[in-house]
Amino acid sequence: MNDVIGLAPWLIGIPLIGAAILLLGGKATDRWGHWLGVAASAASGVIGFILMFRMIGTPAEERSVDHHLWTWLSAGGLDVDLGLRLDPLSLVFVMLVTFVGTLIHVYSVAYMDHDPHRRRFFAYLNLFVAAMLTLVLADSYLLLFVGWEGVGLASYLLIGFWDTGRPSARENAVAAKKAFVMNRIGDMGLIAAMALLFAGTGALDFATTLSDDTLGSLSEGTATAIGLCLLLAACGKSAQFPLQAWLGDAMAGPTPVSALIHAATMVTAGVYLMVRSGPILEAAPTAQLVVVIVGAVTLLFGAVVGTAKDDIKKALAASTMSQIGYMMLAAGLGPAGYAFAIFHLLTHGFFKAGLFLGAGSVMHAMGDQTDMRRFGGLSRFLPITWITMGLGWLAILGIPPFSGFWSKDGIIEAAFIPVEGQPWRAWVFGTVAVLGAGITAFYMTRLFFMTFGGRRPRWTENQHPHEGSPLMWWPLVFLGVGSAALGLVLGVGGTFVTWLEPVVGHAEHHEPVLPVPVIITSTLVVVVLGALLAFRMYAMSLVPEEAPRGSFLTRAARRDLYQDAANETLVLKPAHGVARLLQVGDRDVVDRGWSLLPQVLSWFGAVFRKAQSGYVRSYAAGMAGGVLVIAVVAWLVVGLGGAQ
Amino acid sequence: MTPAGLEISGGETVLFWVIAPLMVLAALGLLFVKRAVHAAMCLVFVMVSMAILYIAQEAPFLGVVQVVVYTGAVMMLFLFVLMLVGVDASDSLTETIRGQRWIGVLIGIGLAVILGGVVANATFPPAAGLGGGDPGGVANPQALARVLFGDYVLAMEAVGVLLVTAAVGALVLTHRRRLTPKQTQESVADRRIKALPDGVVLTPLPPPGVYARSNAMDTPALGPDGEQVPQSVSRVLRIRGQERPAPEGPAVVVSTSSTRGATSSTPESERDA
Amino acid sequence: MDITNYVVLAAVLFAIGATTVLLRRNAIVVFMGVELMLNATNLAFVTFARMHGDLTGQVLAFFVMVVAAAEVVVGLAIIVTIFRTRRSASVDDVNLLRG
Amino acid sequence: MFPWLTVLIAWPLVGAAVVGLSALVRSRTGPASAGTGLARPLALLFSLVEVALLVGAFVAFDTGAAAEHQLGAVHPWIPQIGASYAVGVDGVGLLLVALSVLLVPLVLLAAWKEQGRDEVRLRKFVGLVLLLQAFMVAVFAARDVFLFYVLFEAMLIPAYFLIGGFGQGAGRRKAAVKFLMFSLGGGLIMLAAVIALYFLGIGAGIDPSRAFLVDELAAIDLGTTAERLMFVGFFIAFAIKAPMVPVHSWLPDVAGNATPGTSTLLICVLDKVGTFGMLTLCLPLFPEASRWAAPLVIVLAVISVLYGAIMAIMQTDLLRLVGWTSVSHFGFIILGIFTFTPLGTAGSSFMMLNHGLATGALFLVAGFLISRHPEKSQKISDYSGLRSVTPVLAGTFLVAGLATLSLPGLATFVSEIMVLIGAFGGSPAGSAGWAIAAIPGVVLAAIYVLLTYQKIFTGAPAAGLEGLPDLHVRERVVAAPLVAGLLVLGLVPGLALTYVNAPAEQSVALTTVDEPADAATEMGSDK
Repeated sequence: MNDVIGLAPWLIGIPLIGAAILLLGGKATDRWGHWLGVAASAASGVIGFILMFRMIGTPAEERSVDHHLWTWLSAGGLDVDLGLRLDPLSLVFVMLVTFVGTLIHVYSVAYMDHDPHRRRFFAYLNLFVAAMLTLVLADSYLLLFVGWEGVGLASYLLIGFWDTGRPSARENAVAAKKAFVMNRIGDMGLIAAMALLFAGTGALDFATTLSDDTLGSLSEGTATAIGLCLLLAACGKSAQFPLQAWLGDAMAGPTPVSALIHAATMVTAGVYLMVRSGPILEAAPTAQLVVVIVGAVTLLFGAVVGTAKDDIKKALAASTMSQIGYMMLAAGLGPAGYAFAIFHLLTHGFFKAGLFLGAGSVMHAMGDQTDMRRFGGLSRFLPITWITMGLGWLAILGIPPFSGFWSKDGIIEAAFIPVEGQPWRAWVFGTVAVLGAGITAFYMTRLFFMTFGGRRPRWTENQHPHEGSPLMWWPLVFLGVGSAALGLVLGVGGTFVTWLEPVVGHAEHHEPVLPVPVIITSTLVVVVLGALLAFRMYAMSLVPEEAPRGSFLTRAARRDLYQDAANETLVLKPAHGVARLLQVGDRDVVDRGWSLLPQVLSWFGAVFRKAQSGYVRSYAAGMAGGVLVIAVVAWLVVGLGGAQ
Repeated sequence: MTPAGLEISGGETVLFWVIAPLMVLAALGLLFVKRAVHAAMCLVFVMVSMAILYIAQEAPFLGVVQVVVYTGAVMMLFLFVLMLVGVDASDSLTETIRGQRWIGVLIGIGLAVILGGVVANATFPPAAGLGGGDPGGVANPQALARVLFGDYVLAMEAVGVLLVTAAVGALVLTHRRRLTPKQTQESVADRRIKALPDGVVLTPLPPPGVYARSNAMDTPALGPDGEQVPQSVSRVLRIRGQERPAPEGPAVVVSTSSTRGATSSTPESERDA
Repeated sequence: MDITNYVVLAAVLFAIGATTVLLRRNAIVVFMGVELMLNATNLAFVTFARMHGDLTGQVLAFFVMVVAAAEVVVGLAIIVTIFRTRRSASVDDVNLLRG
Repeated sequence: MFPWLTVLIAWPLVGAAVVGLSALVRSRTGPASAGTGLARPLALLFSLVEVALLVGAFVAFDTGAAAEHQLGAVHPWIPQIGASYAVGVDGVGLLLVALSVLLVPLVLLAAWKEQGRDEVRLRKFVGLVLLLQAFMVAVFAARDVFLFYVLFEAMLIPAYFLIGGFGQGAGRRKAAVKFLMFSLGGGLIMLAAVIALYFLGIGAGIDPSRAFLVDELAAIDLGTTAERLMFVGFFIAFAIKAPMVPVHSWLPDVAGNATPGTSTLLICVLDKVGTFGMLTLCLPLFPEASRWAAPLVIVLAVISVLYGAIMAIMQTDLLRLVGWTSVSHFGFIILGIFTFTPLGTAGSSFMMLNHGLATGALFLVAGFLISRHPEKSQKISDYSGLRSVTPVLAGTFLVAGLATLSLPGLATFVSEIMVLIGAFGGSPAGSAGWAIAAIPGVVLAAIYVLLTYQKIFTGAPAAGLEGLPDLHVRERVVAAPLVAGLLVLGLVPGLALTYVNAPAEQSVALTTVDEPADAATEMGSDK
C-alpha cells in the first residue's frame, strides 16, 4: 500500500490541473479541451483503480492509511494537516466518482457537442471531480469542508452553465444560486459542528476526533449537538428535508451534470458525512433518531413528489431525493445500516446515473423536450436507451437480482431491527421503508412507460428520434450493466459489507421484528403492486397530452408539496421583511441619528448667528455693554472707587 | 513744588457753572438734533467751551491747540465731508434696529452712572495746581514743551510718523482708480472712423448760422442742399429749446469774416462729445 | 467748588458721546460721538494734571488730540470712500459682516 | 541595523514629492497644455521600488520572534511632551504594512486611465495615493501613542481629498465630509484618552521624555476606572474607523462615491487601523478594560456581521454593496479579537490581510466593470447578461466574490473559520453563543455575492452592453496577483500564520492573566 500511496494526491491533482488548464487556457484549448477533461478524469480513475487493487491485497486492519501532505493550518492550538485518508470507504467513493465520472465525461463529449462552451463545461466537470475526491479523501473535517464547498461551487457553476445569452437563462442562474445558498445553510451546520468539535476535542482530523478515547470524553449533549449540526450539513448537501427544495430546480443544468452531481455523487456526500461521522452519531442516540426521521420523511416526500412530476428530469430528481432518504435512514440506524447506506449509495450511483443519462439520451432525441406527456412509444426508436433504462428501472424497483434489490432490501431489513426501549421505531421506519418502495415502484414504472411505452406517440411535430453517437450509448451500456450486476457481484455473501467493516465497524447481528423472508416477500409484493398500478394507468390506457387537474394530492405533489411556497412564507418573506426593516432603519434611524448631531450644532449656530447682524452699532452696543458688565462686576468685587 | 490745597477762585466757579450745563446741552444736541450739520455745530460749541475750560484749568497751550486743531481743522473737515455726502435718510432719528434704542439709552445711562459713581466714590487728593501764578513756576507752554520734547520725544516722533501715515492713508483711500483708458487723439479718431457707418460725418459740420438769414449761434446752418443742419447748433441751446429755425428762402450773402470764423471752429461732433 | 466737578462733567460728556455712537445712524454723527468721547477724556486728563500738579496729564491730552486728528482724517476718508460706492452714509448699510 | 520601516515610510513621501515636482518638468519642455504623462509612471516606479524594499524588510524580519517589534527605530521627536518617533512591527504589523505596500501599485495600475488626460488631476491623484501610503505604513509601524495619534489623523487629509476630489458620485463631497467628521469625532475622543494616558503615565513614574511609548505604557497599572474610560476613548475611535455597527454610516456613502481605487486603499487598508489598533493598542494598554468590555463588543461585532450582510443584500449600488460587505467582515475581525483565543486572534490578524486582498479585488473588478458601462453606472440593475460578453471579467468577479463569501480553498475561508472556531471557545461569557449567531453570516454572504453575480452577469445582455470589451492586459495584471495571493494563502496559510501566531498568543496572554494580574497589583500596592 505504502509504495503507491504517493499517487493519492494525484487523484485530486490531475483533474484540478485539468480544470486549471481548461479555464486559464482560454479559446486555445477549445479544440481538444474536452478530451483533456476525459483524460484527466480517466487518469484519476486509473490511479483509483491501482490504489483499490493494492488495498484489496492488504490485510483488513491495515487498510486505513493517512497520507500527510503538508501542514495546512496551525494556529492557537488548532493543527490541521492537509492530508488524505485512504480507507475502504473513501476508495469506494473514489471508484464511484472516477468511474461514473469518466463515463459521464465521455457521454458529455457527444452530448455537449454543439455547445460553443464545451471546454468550460469540461473544466467545471474536472473541477467537480477534484472537489468530490477532496471531499471523500480528506482526513479532517476542515479539508472535507473544502471539498464540500468545492462540489457546491462546481454544482453552482454547472447548474448555471446556461445562465446567459437569452432572457430565460436568468432562471438557470436563480436555480444555481438557490442550490448554493441552501447548501450554505447546511454548511453552517458543518462550521458549527467543527467549532463544537474543536471546543470539545481540540482537533478536527478524523484520526483524533473519531477515536474512542476522544469520543469518550465528549458529553452526550455535545455529541448530540455535533450530530445534529452534521445532519444539517448533510441535509443541505443531500437535499434532505427540510433543505430539499433546491434539487428539483437544479435540473436546469445540462443532463450529464444532473446525472453526475445531482444523482450519483455530490448529493450523496451527506450520507458519506453521516457514515464517516458514525462514531459521533453512535454517541448521540437522539441525533441518530433525528437522522432516521429526516431520512424517512424525505424518502416519502421525494416519492410522493415523484409520482406527479411530468418533467422527466424532475421526476428523477424527486426519486434521487427519495433514494437518498433511504440512505440517510440507514445511516441513522448505526453500524447495521452504514454498510447498506453506502452500498445503496453505490448501486444508486450506477442506476440513477444510467437513468439520467438515458433521460438525456431521450431529450437529445426529442429536441430537448422534457415533458413525458410528449413522449411515448420510444422503445422502437431508442432501443439501447430503452434497454439500459429498463435495467435501471428494474434496479431501482429492487427486483432481484438487479443491484437495487441487494442494497435497498438491506436497508429495509435494517429498518426493521428493533431498538432497545423504543419498540415503535422498528415498526414505523420499517413500514415507511416498505411503503416508500411501493411508491418508488409506482413512479418509476410511470416514468418508464410514459416514455417508452404506450401505443401512440404523443410527440410534437417533426420529431425523428434516433440514438445518439456511440459516445453517448456506450456509457449507457456500462451503467446498465452496472445497474444489473453490481448488486450480484458485491451483495452476495456480504462482500461489500465485509469490505467496509474496517471503517464502519462490525455490526452485531440482530433479528428484525419480522422474519427476513417475510420482509423480502412483502416488500416485493408492495413493489409489484405499485408497478402494476402504474402499468395499468400509464401503459394500458392513454396518457393525456395535457396534465389533468388531478386530486388535491396530485396537485400538491406537482408543486413539490408546496415546499417553495412554504419556504417563501416561512423564511423568505419574513427575512425580506426584516431586511427591509433594517434598511429603512439604517437610513432613518442610524444614519439620521448620526446626522442629528451636526443638525443640533448647526441649530445652535443658527441661533447665535442672529447676533451677528452685521450692524456696527449692534456690535458697538455689545462692546459697550460688555464694558459695563465688567465695570459692574469690578464694582461688586473690588469695591467702588478703589480700596484706599 | 506747588502749594497744596489750591483754591478754586469764585470766577472759575461761575465760569464752570455757566459753561458746563451749556456743554451738556450742546452734547445732548448730538443725540437729538436731526441734521448732521446742526450736530456738528453743537460739537463745535462743546469744543470751544472745552478750550475755555482748559485755559481755566491752567492749560493755555492745550486750550489754544483745542481751538486750532479741533474746531479749526477737525470740525472743518467734518463739515467738508458733510458737504460732500449731503443730507440723506441716515439723518433720521427713527430707529431701524430692533431694541437698539433702549439698549443704547440703557448703556448710556449705565455708563454715566458707573463713571459718576466711580468719580463720586473715589477719594481724590486735594487739587495741587500747576503753579501757573507762581513766579517760581515755569510758564505752561514752555514747561509742556520741555516734557514733550524731553521725556516724550520718542512718542512725539512716532506721532509725527502717525500723522504722515494718516495723511497718506487718506490719500490712498480717496484715490479713484481710472476705470476706462485715457482718451488720446488717436483713440478719438479711431472711434469716429469706426462709427462712420452709423451716420457720423468725418468732416467738420458747418457752424451755425452759415447761409442762414441771420448769422447767429441759435440758427442752424443750411447744407449745400439747402436743408437745415440741426447739429450745427450748440447742444445746450437745443436742449433748452432756444434754437431758432432757419428762415425759409434763399440764403443771403453773409460776411466773409464770420464764415472764416465758423469754419475754423471745432467740429460739431467733437463739441457734442 | 470742588475740582471733581470737572471730572463729573467729563464722565457725563463721555456717556453722551457713547450713546451717540450707539444711537445715531449717520456715520459722520457717529464719528462726532467718538470725538466727543475723546474730548471728554481730554478734559479729565487736564483736570487730573491740575489735580496732581503734574504736566503728564496735559501731555497725554496733547497726544490724544494728535491721534484723534489722524483718526479723523482716515475715518472720514473711509466714510467718503464708502459713500462713493454705496451712496449712503448710514452705518447700518455696511453690514457685510452679517453671519 | 538597517531601519527598514523608516525607509518604507520615507520612500513614498519622496515619491509624492517627486510626482509633485514633475509639474516643473512640463513647464520647460513642450507645449504648456500637454502633460508629460510623467506622473503615473513615476508613481508606479516608486510604488514598485517600495515593494522591493518590502521584500528586504521581510527578509530582515526574524519570524522566530514574530511577537517582538522589529525593524524599527526610536528617536526623540518632541522631548518636551515625551513624544518619540518610535516605529517597529510585529508579525501582524508587518503583514498590514505589506498589504499597504502591495495594494498601491495595483491601485495605481487600475486607475491608469481613470483620470483621462487631465495631467493635473492625475498628478494630484497619484501624489495623494503615495502620501496616503506613507501614512498608512507609518501608522501600522508606530510604537508611540502620540505618533500613532498624529498619523491616525494625518491619514484623513489625503483620504479626504481622494474621496472628495475624485470619483463620479454626485455626493462625493458630502461623503468626504461625512467621513472626515466621523473620523475626527472618533479621533477627538481618542485624543482625550491619549492626553489622559500621558498624565497617568507620568504619574506612574514613566520617564517624561518617553511618556508615549507603547511598551512603557503597557507596563503600568492605570487603575480600573481610568483604564476603562481610556479604553472606551480608544475603542470608539477604532470602532468608527473599523467600521462597526452602529458607527458605520459613513462607510457605504464613501464606498458609493469614491473611486474604486480609493475605496480599496481606504476600506481594505486604512480601515484596518481600527482593528489593528484594537489589537495592538487597546489590548496591551487596557487588558482589564478589554475584558470588561468584551461581552458588549462581541455582541456588536456579531450584529455588524449580520447587519452588514443583510444591508449588502438590499443594496442597488454595486460599490455601496461592496462597502457593506466590509462592515460584515470587520464584524468577524472584531469578533475574533475580542474573544481572546489564540486561534481567533490569529484568525482576525490573518483576516485583516485576506479581507484586503479579497475586497480589494472585488472593488477593483467592480471598478473595471463600471468603467465599461457607457454611462459609468453603478446601479446593479443597469447590468445584465455580461458573462457571455465579458467572460474573463465575469470569472474574475466571481472569484473575487467567492473570496468574499469565504469559499474554502481561498485564504478568506481559513481566516473566517479560524475566527468562528476560535470565537466559539472564547473566554468572555456567551461567546460560544455569539459565535454561533455569527455563522448565518456565511449564508448571507453567499446571497449577496451570488445575487449580484446573477443580476450582473446572467440572463440576456442588457441593451447597449453587447459590445463591451473584456478585461485587457493591464486589468488582468491587476487582478492576477490578488487572486493568486488568495489561492496561495488559502492552500498554504502557514506562510502568513507564521507571522501572526506569536503576536496572537502574546496578546491573548495579556488578557487572560486574570488572577495573577490582580495579585500583581496588590503586590504593587504593598510596595
